[in-house]
Amino acid sequence: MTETVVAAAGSGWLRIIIGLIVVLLFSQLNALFLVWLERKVAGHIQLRPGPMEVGPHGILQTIADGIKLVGKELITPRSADRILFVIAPVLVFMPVLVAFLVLPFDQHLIIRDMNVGLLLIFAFSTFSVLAILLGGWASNNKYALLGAIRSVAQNVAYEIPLLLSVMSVVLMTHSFRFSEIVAAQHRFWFIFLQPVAGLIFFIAATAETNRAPFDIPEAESELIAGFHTEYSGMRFGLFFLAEYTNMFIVSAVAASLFFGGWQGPFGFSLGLPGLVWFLIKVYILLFVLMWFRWTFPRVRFDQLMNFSWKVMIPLSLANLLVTAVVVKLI
Amino acid sequence: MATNDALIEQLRTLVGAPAVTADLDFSRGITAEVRVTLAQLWPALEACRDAGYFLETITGLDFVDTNELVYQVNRYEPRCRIALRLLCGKDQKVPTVSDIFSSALWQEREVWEFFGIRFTDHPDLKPLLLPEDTDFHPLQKDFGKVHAYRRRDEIYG
Amino acid sequence: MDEQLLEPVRENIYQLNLGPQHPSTHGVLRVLLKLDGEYIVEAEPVIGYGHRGHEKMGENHTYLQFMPNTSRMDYLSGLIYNHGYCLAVEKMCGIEVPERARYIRVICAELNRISSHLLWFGTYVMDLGGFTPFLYCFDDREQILDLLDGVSGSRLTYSYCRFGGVNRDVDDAFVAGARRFIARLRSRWVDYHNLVTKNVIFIHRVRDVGIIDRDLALRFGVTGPNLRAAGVAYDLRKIEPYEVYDRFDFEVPIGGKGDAQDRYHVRLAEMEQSCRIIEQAIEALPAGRFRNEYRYQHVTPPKGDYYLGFESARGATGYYLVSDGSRYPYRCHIRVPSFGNLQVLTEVLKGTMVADAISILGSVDLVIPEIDR
Amino acid sequence: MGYWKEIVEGGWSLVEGMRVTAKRLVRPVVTVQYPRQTIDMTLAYRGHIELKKFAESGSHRCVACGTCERTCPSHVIKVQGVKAHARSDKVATHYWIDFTRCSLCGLCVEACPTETLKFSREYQLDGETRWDGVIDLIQRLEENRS
Repeated sequence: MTETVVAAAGSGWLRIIIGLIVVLLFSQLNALFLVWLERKVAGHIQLRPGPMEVGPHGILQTIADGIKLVGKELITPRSADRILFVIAPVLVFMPVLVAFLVLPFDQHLIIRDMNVGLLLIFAFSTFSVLAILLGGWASNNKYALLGAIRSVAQNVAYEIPLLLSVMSVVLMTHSFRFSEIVAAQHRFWFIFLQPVAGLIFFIAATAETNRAPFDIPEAESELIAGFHTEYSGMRFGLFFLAEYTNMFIVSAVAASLFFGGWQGPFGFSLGLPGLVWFLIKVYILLFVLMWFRWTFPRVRFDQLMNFSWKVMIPLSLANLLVTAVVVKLI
Repeated sequence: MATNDALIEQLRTLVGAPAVTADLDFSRGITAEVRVTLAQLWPALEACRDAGYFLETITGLDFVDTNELVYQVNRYEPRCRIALRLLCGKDQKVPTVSDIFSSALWQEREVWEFFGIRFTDHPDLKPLLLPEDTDFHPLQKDFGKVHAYRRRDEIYG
Repeated sequence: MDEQLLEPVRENIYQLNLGPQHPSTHGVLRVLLKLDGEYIVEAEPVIGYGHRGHEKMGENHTYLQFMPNTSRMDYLSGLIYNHGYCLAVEKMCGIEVPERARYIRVICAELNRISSHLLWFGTYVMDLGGFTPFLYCFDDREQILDLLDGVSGSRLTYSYCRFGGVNRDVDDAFVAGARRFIARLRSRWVDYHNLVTKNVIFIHRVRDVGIIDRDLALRFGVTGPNLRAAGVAYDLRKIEPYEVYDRFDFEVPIGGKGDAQDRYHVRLAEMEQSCRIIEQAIEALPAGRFRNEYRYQHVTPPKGDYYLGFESARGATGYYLVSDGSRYPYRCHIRVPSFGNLQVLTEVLKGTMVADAISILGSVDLVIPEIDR
Repeated sequence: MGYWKEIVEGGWSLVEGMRVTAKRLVRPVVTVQYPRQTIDMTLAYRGHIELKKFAESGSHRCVACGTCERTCPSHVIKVQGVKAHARSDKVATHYWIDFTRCSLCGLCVEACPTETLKFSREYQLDGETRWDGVIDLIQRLEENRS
C-alpha cells in the first residue's frame, strides 16, 4: 500500500510536501514513543515498572507530559540574548527533519533518494551543534555556556571518526546514495565485513547525539542540565524531542550502513516487508543506546577527547586504509 | 605509649608541671589536660603538631567571668587525646592557630561567630555557619533562652 | 596545575556558584568556584544553609530531650549518633548498660553504617552519571531500613538508644532478617563489581582523582574512610574501643594513595567488615534485659566535662558535654567528621576539572546537615 | 601492547556491566505501586501518639499529670484535666498534640506514668493547613469508640 501511495504522490513538490507532513507526524510521535520506551527500559533495568498511570502501561504518559510542556510558561531570562534564545530550539529541530528526507525506510519508501544522501545527513546533523551552542550562549548562564562549549568540542572531535568509519563503507560501495549502500548488503551486512567501522560508528554516533556515557553537554550531576538549563516549556520540549529524533536518525543510518537496512539477514526476508525489518533494526539499536545510558557512568570531558583522538581516530584511519587496500586488490 | 609520654613531658616543661593533668584511665575521654596561657598556646600546639597530632576540635565555653577555649588534639595511634584549655578574658583576643593546623581556619570562624571570641591574624574571620551579616553570637549565654549562666569555678571549682 | 601555569590566564577567570541548589551537592552545600575554562583555580565551600543551632538546642534541652536531635545531624547514620550520645551520657552518669542492649546497639549501629555506605555508593555512582546502581543500592538499603524499622519503629531518624539500653528489644525475626540481609548483600557484590568497580569509565573517573594524603589529612583533621584511604588505620572502634567493639574480630581496611578509588574500595571493604561484626554480635547476643529497669528520665551528671569519641559512618565524631550538675548540659559541642572532610576540599579541588570536583565531592561522602548542625 | 590491552579490557568491562543490567531488565520489579498497593506498617512503627483504651474502663487512663508535656523536646503536647470533686483523681479532658512539630521520638510514651500512651500506626497524615496537624486525642478516642 505504501508503494501505491508513494507512486500516486509522483515526484516533485507534491511528494516532498506529503513527505514532510508524514515525516513531521512520524518524527514527533516516534520521539514521544521513544521517550516512553526509554522510561520503560530505565524502569525495568532499575527493577521498577516505569510509567504506569496514563494509558495501558503508561503509553500515553509522554503525551500527557507533552501537553503539560505546551501549557507551561516560556521563561526567557532577563539577561539572555532574546532572539538567539528563541531561535535555538527551532534550529535544533529543523535539521533533524531534513535528515528524514533521505532515510531509506524501504526499497521505495525514500522521500528523496539523493546521490549525496549520506553527505546531506552529516551536513545537517552538524547544524544541531550550532543550535546547542546558540542556546547555551544565549542563555547567559555559566552552566549552559559550559555545556555548549563541551558540546562543540565533543561534536568536532567525534565527527571525524564518524565520517571516517562511514567512508570505509562508501569505499566498498562507491556511493553516497542510501539505496545503493543498502542494496549492496543483499547478502552480507557490512557489520560482518566492517566490524571495526560499525563499532566506531556506533560509539561516535552515541557521542554525536550527546547520549550517555557521552552526555557531558547535559551532564545532569555536573552542569544541572547543561545547555538547556534555562529553557522551559515547549522550548525545552523541542530540545528534548530533538534528542530522541536524533537518536532515531543515527540508529537509522547505522541500520542502513551496517545492518542491511530494509533487508533481512543473509538475504532471507522471512516474509516480512522491508519497512518492518528496517524498524526492527532501528529499535534494537535504539534499545542498545538506552541500555548504554542506564548502565554506564559518564566519562570526563578530557577523557572523552582523549578517547576520540587517541583511540577512535587512529583506529578508524587504520580501518579506512585497510579497506582501501583490500578494495583496490579485489 | 612512649611517644605519648614524651609529648606530655614536653608539655610539662613548656607550661609547667602543675598545669598538666594526665589521666591515663581515660575516665573523661581524654588522656591529658593542659592549662595554657595565651602566650603558651602557640608553642604548646606547635609541639603537638611536631609530635604528629591533629586538631580534633576547638570548643568555646562562655562563663560569667571568663571565656574558655578547649583545643583538643589527638593522634592516630596509639590514642592520646590532649585537651589544651585556654582561659581568655571577655574581651581578650586569641592568636590564631590556623598556621599550625589548617583545620583551625574554619573552627576559629565557628568559635568567633558563636562566642564572639576574636582571633588575631586570622586571614578570613567571617561567620561560617551563620549569615555573613550576623551581628550576634548565639552560643553566648546572654543570647536567647538560657538555663544557667555560671562562673567557671562553679563547674570546675 | 601549578601556579605558574595559571599566571597568564588570571584575567580569564570567572566564578561559578556550584549550589546551594545543585544535583550533586547533596543537601545545601554551595561551593564558590573560580574557574579557568573547566579547571578550578580556587574553591571555597560556603556552608550554613542548614544550620539549626543544635548546640544551642542542646543547652536548652535536658539530656534526654536532646537525644532525638542527635539523629538529625547526620541523618544517614542517625543510629550511630544516638548510640554515641547515649554512651557519652551513660559514661558521665555512670549508668550501667545490660549486656544484651550493648550487643543490640552494636548490631543496629553496624547495620546503620552499612546503609549509610550503601547510600553513599549509590549516590556516588550517580554523581558520576551512572543512575542505575543507585537504585540497586536503594533496593539493598531498603532491607536494612525494614529491619531497623521493625525494631525501632522509624526508618531514618531512629531515636533508638536510651540511657541504659535501647527502646525496644530485638526478636528472632530481626536476627533472622539480619542474617538474610548479610547473605543477600554478599551475593550482590559480584554484580556491583561488574557494574561499577571494574567499569573502565568508572575507573578513569576515580583513579588519581582528589588525592588526600596523610599529611593533608593530618593538617585538616580528616578522619574516617577518607583518612583510611590514605593508608592510616585510624578507626575509633579499634583505637578507642567503646561499647563492646573490642570483643569482635574485624579489620580496618586501608588504602594506599588516598585517591577517590581508594576511598571507594575502603568503604566497600568496610561494609564487609560491618557484616562480620554483625555476624559475630548475633552469634554472641546474650539473653537478658534490653534496658535497665529504671527508666532514666532526667539525668544529672556530676559537674565537669566529658568527651566521647566514636566512629560514625563518616569518621571520628565526638560529643563534648559540660555538665554544671543540673538537668541541662552547660555546653554541648559536637565534633563532626564531615567538617574536616569538607574543609580539606579547599586544597584538594585546586587544579582539578569541574567534573572531577563532582567526583571528589561525592567521594568524601559529605552530609551537609551534619556540618551545619 | 598496553594500548590494545586497555582497549580490549575496557571494552570487556563495559560488556560485563551491560550483562548485569540486562539480567535485571527481565527480573520482576521490586517496587510497590503506592496508592494502589500498600504495605502494612511494622508493629514497632511510630506514628503520632494516641491514647490507649483500657478494657476495664473502656476509656483512657490519662490523669493530666503533664509529664509528657514536660518531657516533649518540641513542646508538642498540651494536656488539660479536671477533678470531678476535691478528693477524686484528675481526669484529662483535652489532650492536644501538634503533630506538625512532633519528631516522633517517643519520649512521651515512655514517660507516661499510667502507660496510657501508644503510637498509632497511621502514616497518611496529610493536611491542608498547619492546623490539620493539631489533634485532640481524647476527641479522637471518643470518635473511634462510637
